[in-house]
Amino acid sequence: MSASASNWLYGAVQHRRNRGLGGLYVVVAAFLVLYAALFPGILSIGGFSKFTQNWFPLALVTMAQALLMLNGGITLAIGPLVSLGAVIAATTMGGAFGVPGGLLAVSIAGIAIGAITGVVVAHLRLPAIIVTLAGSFIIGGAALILLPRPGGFVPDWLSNALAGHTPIAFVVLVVIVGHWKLFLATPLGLGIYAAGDNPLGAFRSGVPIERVKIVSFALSGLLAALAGLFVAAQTGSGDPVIGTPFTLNSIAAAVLGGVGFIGGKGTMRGAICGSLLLSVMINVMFFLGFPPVAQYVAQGLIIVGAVAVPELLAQWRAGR
Amino acid sequence: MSIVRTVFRNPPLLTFLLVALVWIVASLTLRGFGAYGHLRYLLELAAVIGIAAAGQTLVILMGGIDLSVGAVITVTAILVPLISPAWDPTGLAGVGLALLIAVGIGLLNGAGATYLRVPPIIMTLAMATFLQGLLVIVAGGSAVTVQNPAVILLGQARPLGVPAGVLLWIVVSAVVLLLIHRMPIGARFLALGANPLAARLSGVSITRNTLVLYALSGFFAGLAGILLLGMNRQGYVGIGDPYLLTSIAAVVLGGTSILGGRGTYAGTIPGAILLVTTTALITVVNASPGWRSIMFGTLILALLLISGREARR
Amino acid sequence: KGDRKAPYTIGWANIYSVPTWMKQTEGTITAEVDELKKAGLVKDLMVTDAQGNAQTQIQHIQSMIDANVDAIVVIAGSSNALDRVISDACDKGIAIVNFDSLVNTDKVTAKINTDSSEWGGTAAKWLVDKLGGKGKIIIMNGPAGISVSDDRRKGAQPVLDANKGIQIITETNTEYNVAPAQEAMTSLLFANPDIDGVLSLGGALSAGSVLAFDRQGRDQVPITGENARQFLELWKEKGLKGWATMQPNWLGALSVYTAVQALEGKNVPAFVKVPLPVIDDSSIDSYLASADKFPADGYIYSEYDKALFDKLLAQ
Amino acid sequence: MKDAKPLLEARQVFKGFFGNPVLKGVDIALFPGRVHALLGENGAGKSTLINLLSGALQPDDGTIAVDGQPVERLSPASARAAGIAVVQQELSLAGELSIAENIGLGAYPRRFGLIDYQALHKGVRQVCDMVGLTEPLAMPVASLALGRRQMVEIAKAMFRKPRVLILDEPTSSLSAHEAGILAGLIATLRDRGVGLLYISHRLNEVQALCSHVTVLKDGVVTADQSLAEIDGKGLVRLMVGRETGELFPPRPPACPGAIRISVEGFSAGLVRDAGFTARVGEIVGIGGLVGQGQEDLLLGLYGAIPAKAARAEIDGKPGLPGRVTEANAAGIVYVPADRKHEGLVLPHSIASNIILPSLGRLARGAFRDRSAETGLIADLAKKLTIKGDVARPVQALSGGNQQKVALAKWLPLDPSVFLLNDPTRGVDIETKREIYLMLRNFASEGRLVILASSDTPELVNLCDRVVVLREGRIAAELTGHAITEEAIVGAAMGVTERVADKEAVQ
Ligand SMILES: Nc1ncnc2c1ncn2[C@@H]1O[C@H](COP(=O)(O)OP(=O)(O)OP(=O)(O)O)[C@@H](O)[C@H]1O
Ligand SMILES: Nc1ncnc2c1ncn2[C@@H]1O[C@H](COP(=O)(O)OP(=O)(O)OP(=O)(O)O)[C@@H](O)[C@H]1O
Ligand SMILES: [Mg+2]
Ligand SMILES: [Mg+2]
Repeated sequence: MSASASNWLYGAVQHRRNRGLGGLYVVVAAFLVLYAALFPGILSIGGFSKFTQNWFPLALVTMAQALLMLNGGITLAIGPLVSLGAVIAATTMGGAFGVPGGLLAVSIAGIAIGAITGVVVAHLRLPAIIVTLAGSFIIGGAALILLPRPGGFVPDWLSNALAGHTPIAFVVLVVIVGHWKLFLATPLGLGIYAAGDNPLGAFRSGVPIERVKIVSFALSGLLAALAGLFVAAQTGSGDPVIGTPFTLNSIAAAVLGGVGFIGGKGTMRGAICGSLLLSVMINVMFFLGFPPVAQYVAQGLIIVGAVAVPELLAQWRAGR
Repeated sequence: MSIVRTVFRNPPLLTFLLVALVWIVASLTLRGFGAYGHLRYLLELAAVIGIAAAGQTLVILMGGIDLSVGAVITVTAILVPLISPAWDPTGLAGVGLALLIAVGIGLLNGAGATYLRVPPIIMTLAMATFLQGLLVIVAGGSAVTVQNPAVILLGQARPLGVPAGVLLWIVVSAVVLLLIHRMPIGARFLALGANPLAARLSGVSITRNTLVLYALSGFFAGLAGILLLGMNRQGYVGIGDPYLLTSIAAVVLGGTSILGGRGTYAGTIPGAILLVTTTALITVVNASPGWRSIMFGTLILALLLISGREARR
Repeated sequence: KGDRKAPYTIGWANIYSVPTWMKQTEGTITAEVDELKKAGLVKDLMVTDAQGNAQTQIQHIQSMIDANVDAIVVIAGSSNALDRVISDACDKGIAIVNFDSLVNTDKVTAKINTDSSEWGGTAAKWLVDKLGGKGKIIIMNGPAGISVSDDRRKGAQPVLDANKGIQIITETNTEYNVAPAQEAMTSLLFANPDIDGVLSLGGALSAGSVLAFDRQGRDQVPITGENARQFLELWKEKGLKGWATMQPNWLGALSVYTAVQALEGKNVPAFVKVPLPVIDDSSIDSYLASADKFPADGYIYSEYDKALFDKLLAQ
Repeated sequence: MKDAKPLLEARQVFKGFFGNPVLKGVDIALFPGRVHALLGENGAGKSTLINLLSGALQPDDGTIAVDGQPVERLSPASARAAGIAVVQQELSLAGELSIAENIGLGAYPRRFGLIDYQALHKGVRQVCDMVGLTEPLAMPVASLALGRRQMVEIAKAMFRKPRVLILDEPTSSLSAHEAGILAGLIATLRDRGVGLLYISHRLNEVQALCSHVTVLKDGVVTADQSLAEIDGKGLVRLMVGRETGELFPPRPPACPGAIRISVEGFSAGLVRDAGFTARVGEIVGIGGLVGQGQEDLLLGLYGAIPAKAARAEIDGKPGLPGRVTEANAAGIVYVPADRKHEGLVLPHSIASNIILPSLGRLARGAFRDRSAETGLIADLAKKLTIKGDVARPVQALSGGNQQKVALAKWLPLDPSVFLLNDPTRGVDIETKREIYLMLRNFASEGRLVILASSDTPELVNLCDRVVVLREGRIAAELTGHAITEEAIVGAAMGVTERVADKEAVQ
């Protein structure tokens, strides 16, 4: 990796990907600075840890969503999958195999559910949006059957490790993003972009587009289920409906970060920035003392503004 | 043989046959399902989804999506009682005013999508959040009971035994089908949905058509809101929420491509009926909530297998 | 505790401010805060709305900790999701008062609620008695996966088990809203010609149910419910055989009061059990008399004052 | 050569789409060290045949053999493994990926399972130098002009170090200069023993490069012989099935009419500070190397990209059209080069594509007049010899026929200015002749035709005047007899300019 990372071409390709994200970077940075000004505690280890922990699950599901959107798909089953991940974690970690068993169970469930969805979409040629809508009911039902009401058990040490006063969650996020970069440096990973952008062309170039689709659904499932595991650790137990809001938020964050619906358009870093914006926005509005009503209104304005302002600036610059 | 092939190449027809099949099987196996009153009730429920999905169909055909449908339904359902002027005994003024507001919201969506270049999904999602806040200010978050005679008539009247809502849906269907298939603007929507760049270079105005499109979507959502208000006699914050995902699902179940450029409202009509029917079927099954949810998802998937296959590339 | 000085800053971490019950509850909170401000005990109220997202609520409470508020009043979006952040707050010496939807952890200053299990049990008991211990009933539940609706349902179970003559035809879960409840009940009515009673466990479910019976031209049957204004009015209008209890909105005001008491160094009980007021044919008129003071889809809650609060806290 | 085994062959292959036979028992064999031409009219089935040869499609009947061995199910991946590379007619690039990543797609060098960017860089640099691609390798392909993308596609095929290289109309959007580079490349490969299959509608190229030819007509092979035995006329006869006339219509004596377009200090996109006038009755050519601003010039005049001018006058009225609808209203229409992405709504029917610009015009009240539309569509289809059912989706048409649809849709508007961007790209020789004749007639009817073209003979033989662009500026303006291939290429390469400089010094 280090050999290729230090490579000129790789660096240049990465650098080009930042183009068009400049506006978003500025907006996010502005919010972060504002947040730090309002609450300097964020700059301490503890404050930073807490802040990143609250952002972490959204970042993960946004990655899960963006992964599929880059491949020309989409999923409406993110929320239920997070719930299911949390429920599985909370019901298995007390079992014979403990935390490793729970981790394994959550990962396998995520990958398997994702892969099955991918097979249905790729081989039965059904539109992803409605397959995952149907899937969201099935997955949500399964979560309710496993744990009809909030409960279950997650060992304290795990909760303390992931959601305590250390920025482990942030480190984990960095590691996951690192893995994504590694994956994107494999032929299969880059195939996600190619197949999302021009499926026929990718197929003719020898990219196994069906396999790529199934793998991207499986990875997306894994990420969502892991987000569920984190939520279980953060809250110390499982809740069969806790993930619901993540579905729309993951789409919003990804689109905010410049990931398009057509496939092949956008970058993971943009999507992650989008999720960071959605997350930090909540804290900033709190510290500015916005009443709830203003929060709704401001949220709408900020989201539109984050996309529109860079666009208008670019137009204005081009027009000069 | 060739009839079978025609049916399978025609998603709307296929979806209609699917509805017929489900209705027949359910009527034969479930007590009370096939009663005239029950089927009529299903159609009445489907009318709200169908009317909301009329705008959604147009938007999706043009390659966009409208996530503010639910919020617009709520806005109209709450505003009609509040803004119906006392001097108007027919109630039509209030209805007109509410529809005007719904159209205005749609226009804002369209303006954001074209002038600000905000992707429609973000624009409409932000609009929904925005409206939610606005509603809390306007209505203080509480429900309002409707006195408006026009709205009540729409929600409750049954001329010749047919609910007025269903009649309204028939009118809406006719208008939308004409718009898509018999009017220039429908062809323009479809062209923009399939290839905006080529359409633009062919002299199709993106700006104008996007504005008209979202205004129409706002209008139909508003109409659905008024019907829903009439049926419930009460509007409250959140009343429109269930209609967001169902309006999209009805469109896709009807064989319209979520990527735009391909499909018709003729498929959305049975798609809406199919959704209500499925919900009704699942409600009467005695099972735990988890199992009921699983059954619902599986049923949708099974129906999709029959009606929603995308053409091979 | 006791190291914090008046006037206090209070955080109100709401899970979702849009439903009418929440609006009314917030009304009682702000009213109480205004009182306390006059008394010089409170200087500020910070309100957040997590828009139904438990994850956001965690974030809000974390922000309240960061902003070092003196007390947090909270309705939990999930019965256990907030456990950790709340105990963090407790460690910082912040007074936490949790009401309505409760958290599992006991690291709070006080929990305030009616007993959901008793709610379900009493309702079932009334219905069983009304039916003479025999008959076919339908159960209307709140949304699945939520503790409150699960607790109420669980509370009803022993009563139903004890009465073998009661047959549950079917049960259903919907949001606590009129429209979905009416829709579900209508479907159930078509499928079931004989229904002797409806065990409706809360919110606007009962009103939706009554409206469904009415629109289908079916005779009304005995039904349980809550103090929703619409239901109480329908009860009177249709001459129902009805029974209702309530989750009083003033739990919010009580929580603020309790938090300030705790900050002032007074002893408050760890769990304040608020007895369930019952509305029946004898008391319905008194409730309806004050109906105009409440929103059309709101809840007609009983009167409250400082004396009542002090009495409850003295348990 | 005779003893050599064919590298790749199709034996008696049949292929149809939805029951319409396209190939009816076709044989073709590619030998090492030979450039094999595949000719045929639009829709003859050439692209379909190469899709079979490269595993992108499966034959309905017949076999594909590699090195004499029949292959059961050839897939794109196994074809690649067998050393077969294709330059697709419809480009197979992913716009958001960089040039390098596109060139390597499907054949990345790997290290520890990861793409070895260092090796990729080296390999890609090598092929890019070969084809003359100078853009930064990290640049996304979407930001390249069509012709440059075509070069990327060629580099992509080269990158695989093929034993068999199939080129489907590789020069259709290339100017003479790039086509020359490609010709050199092909000769090198041939000498190295690579088997080549070359598809083109430019017969002069075919005659210069190829030694053997297979001609397809209506799905059957009408000739399979050495090119030495046949001349251009004969080839056309084999493809079309009858004698044809001259390709280019006679050029009428110059009689410039009123000024229709006149701009000074015109800038749009790449174009900087251009000034020119165009008159009624003229065909004005725009030439230059690929991507020197030809497209932006047309788009700017069409109001499709922001443009400004120190002075602009169209039909006597000052100002440029601000948007497409304005341009259309002023009688200006545009036919793009990239018909797939810009010209056509691919999934829609031929009929809806043709009718799109005239929807409003044909409407009666708020509704469409179906019978008028049907009549118009039938008229146009006949006029442009678009065969078959007009309810078919355009994407089912062959490339050349798609181009006809892209042109046909404007005719009902009775435009006064045609802005054409490579209108004969990928069009067969007969259709080309028809289009040339049509353009000439447009001009003589008092319209103005502005024609950007990568096909230099087209500029030389058809245009009354040629403007050559170089780096967005007008490098030369040639009229009448001064329009020669040498002059155009020279100006495009900046050679003449230097000559002029020298003269100035002297
Ligand atoms: N693909 C696109 N998606 C969204 N918006 C676009 C797109 N292309 C152009 N626009 C927006 O539409 C505006 C007008 O673009 P265009 O040149 O198409 O004009 P028009 O649609 O013909 O306008 P009018 O309706 O005023 O004639 C541009 O400013 C641009 O912001
Ligand atoms: N995917 C498809 N579906 C349906 N018909 C097709 C498809 N691909 C090709 N055809 C039809 O097959 C015939 C041959 O097409 P093909 O692209 O092979 O022609 P071609 O010889 O390459 O023409 P051109 O010179 O224009 O590129 C055409 O009539 C075309 O309409
Ligand atoms: Mg071809
Ligand atoms: Mg061609």
